Amino acid sequence: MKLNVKIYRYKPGTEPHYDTFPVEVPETANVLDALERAWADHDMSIMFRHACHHASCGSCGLLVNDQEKLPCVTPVTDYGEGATLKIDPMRNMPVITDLAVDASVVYQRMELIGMPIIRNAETIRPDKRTILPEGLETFGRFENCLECGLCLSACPVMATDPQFLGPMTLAAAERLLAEPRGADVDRVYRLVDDEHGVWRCHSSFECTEACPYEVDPGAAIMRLKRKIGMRKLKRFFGGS
Amino acid sequence: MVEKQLTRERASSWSWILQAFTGIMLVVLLGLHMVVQHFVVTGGLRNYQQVVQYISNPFLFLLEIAFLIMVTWHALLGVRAIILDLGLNPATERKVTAFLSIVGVVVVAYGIWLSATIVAQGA
Amino acid sequence: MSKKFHVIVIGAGSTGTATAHDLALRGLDVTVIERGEIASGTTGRNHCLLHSGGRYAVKDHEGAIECIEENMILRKIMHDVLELNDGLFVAVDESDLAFKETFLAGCEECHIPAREVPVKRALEIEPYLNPKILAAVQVPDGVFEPYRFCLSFLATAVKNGAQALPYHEVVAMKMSGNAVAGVRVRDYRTGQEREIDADLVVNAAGPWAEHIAAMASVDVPVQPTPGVMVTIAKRLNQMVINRLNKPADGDIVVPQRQTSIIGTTSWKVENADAIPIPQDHIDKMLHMGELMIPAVRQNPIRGVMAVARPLISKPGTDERDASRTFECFDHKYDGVENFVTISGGKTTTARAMAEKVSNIVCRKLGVEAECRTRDVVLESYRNYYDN
Amino acid sequence: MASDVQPKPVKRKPIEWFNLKGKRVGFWAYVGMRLSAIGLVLYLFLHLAVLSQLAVGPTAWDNFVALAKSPIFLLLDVILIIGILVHGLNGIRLSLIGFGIGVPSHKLMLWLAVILTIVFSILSALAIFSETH
Repeated sequence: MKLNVKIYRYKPGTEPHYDTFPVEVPETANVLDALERAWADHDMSIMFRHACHHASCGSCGLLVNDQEKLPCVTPVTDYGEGATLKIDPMRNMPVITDLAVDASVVYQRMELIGMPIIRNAETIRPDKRTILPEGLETFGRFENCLECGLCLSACPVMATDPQFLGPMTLAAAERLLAEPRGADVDRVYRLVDDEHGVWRCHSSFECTEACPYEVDPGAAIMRLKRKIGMRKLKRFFGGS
Repeated sequence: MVEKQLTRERASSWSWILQAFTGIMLVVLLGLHMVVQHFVVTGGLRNYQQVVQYISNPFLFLLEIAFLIMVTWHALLGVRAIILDLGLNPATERKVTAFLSIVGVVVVAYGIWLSATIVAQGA
Repeated sequence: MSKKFHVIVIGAGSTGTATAHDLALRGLDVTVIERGEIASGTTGRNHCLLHSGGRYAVKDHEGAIECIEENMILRKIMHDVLELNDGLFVAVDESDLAFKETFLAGCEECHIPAREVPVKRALEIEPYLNPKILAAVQVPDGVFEPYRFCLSFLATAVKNGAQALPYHEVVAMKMSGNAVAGVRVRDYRTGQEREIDADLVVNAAGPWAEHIAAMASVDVPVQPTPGVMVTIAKRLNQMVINRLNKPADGDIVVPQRQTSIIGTTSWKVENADAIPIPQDHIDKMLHMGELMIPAVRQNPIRGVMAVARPLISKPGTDERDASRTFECFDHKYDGVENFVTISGGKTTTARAMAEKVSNIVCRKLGVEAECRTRDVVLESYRNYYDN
Repeated sequence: MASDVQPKPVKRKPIEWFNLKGKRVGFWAYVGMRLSAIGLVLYLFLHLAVLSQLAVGPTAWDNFVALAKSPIFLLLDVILIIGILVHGLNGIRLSLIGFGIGVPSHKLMLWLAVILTIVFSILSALAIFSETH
């Protein structure tokens, strides 16, 4: 399958521009494979972040035709034979060079909430029971959130307010409140119940559209609003 | 950054709840505002005399004042939300809140004064 | 120590980052150079399997013992990037079943805690397993997240004073007579080149180690040997499911997050950059995976990846027989001083590889410092950026 | 990372929320909400200012009412009603999902709001323009 990739190029101190490269990839390829072909066949100075190529590390997030995508799991067939893919770095993060962004805000905000990456794995048995092998107390698995930052890139509030905690952060808080794993729940409530926390969200659901891994930050924020709202109202009307 | 987030003065989260509450109230009050203005006085508020007659009704007077308070609150809270979206520093944010609060009080006072003046002229 | 030695580590995969951590802990001044993102080479596109050693328990005792030791150490020092659900070796056919006793004996010899699980029980634990399996053996396999695995090591190294230079490629060795005196790097952020001096250079470039070594006119027998992995868009197993037999193509299904990853194949390439993925390898993975977990056919493919492992090539061996353990090359035996290559191995044994190469580095520099990486708990991967 | 080369900082223009590049339907609802909000706030202040004519006296007010019956003013009335419908209906939707009600069908509710806005806009336009004759 033949494609053109139109890649955003930027070196500090110079004007950004686009370079377009023709590439040929198999039908089974993802956008990241196309990008890697452009890098290997045309210009090895193209810098882009990538590691796992199977939606686990969350490092490769970028914009394809202005929409937030995780290119390692975005099939080239989504765009069709002969298409030109315009590739830009994520929004709302400083650009180091080309497509590589400084994503430090992602880990800093996740660390602020303190959600551990390991959670209890849901059962995969049809009867919803969990049967464990000898020696194990629980099945664990990595959280759905890849910490890719695509939701921070897509969020229109992040585009104007750097203090906004962001969809990913709020979704992590919601997960932590649902499964605290020993965390200080009051601290998490204090963090997110803030003008620049959950209440800054204007419900555009761009985060949900951008999320590559079923985190659905938009819905998580709504659950969080409800949780906090109910807690506030309860306290206001004399509950505890 | 982490510390800054944690130690920041707690801003009220009531704004969203109030925005939703006043919003829902407005749906009701705006409906009444429109309906009563068109139907309580036959043919709607067409001339000065009809307006005076309308606002001189104590129930409608209170209704209009309640509507004014709700709409002012909702509007200014909305303006505040748009401004806070710009990610200002906390000191500026407090100034914005103070300024908009004053605007709100002035608007409501003006509304009450205006209504009272009209009622007085009609009497 | 009168002088603080500066060591450059080329490559920020699992070996490079673990080596940087080890050397930084021993008080050396370390700079890690990586041409792209951390773990953007072999380690990143890893199978994510934290080996129990079971896979090598019959044919490669040395490798198996290394695995189980490192597995236990990583459980202690790396808290946040491991899914520890153990693994099962399952017998699908009669030949697998015949292998069982050999396997159990091998595990015992290598001190790998292995216990047979009744088939009925195994099917209760793993409902998607092929109901026709004939036997199942539980071993302490695990799953890691390769990118964060490297970031944990690097975060700790940076906390101990190391410097990380991603987006920098080594383009030449700086030589002083027959000794390496540093490297010439291209900073891809600016396109400019500069020299960085060092007392010693560690080549941890994985399948690209041969290319780096050639810059100092030495030869390293690394054979880039890619493998294809197919990720299924549903988590079909909680434990790692292995085929109870000799290592072969498609003998493992590793669960991770909400997916299951089938691996892997093995073939040789010349160039390790951007490896084309052969369709027949994808088909083979699905076919072999299906024998253990039939549901792999009923679920969509989330992604397909391939990357070259850096196997140490010995002339005349098949790629499955090439050593999976690692080797250190002190290039003074090739006539070049202050230059060491570490290659081969597995991510699971990255710490052991780092220990061995760091021992050589310290001996060469005359630094007396014990390896402490067995006990020092690593920083959270999230702290990589907080420096 | 070596700090001699600084990354390109994020430029946060105040109007960045209006960047429509690559945005999807939920974003349009947000932009619609905000634009109608700004319009309605302006209208509110205008309306209050105009009402001051009532304090001036009967003639001033009746003159204004005559002006308000011109077709251009009636068109502005229709635009006002569209703004109120957009803001009100979407506002109800946002309140519901904000309290966790109907979150999975937020898009469905949006389309419902759009349809109701169109229907009521047409009805009110017909009512307003027929009333004058």
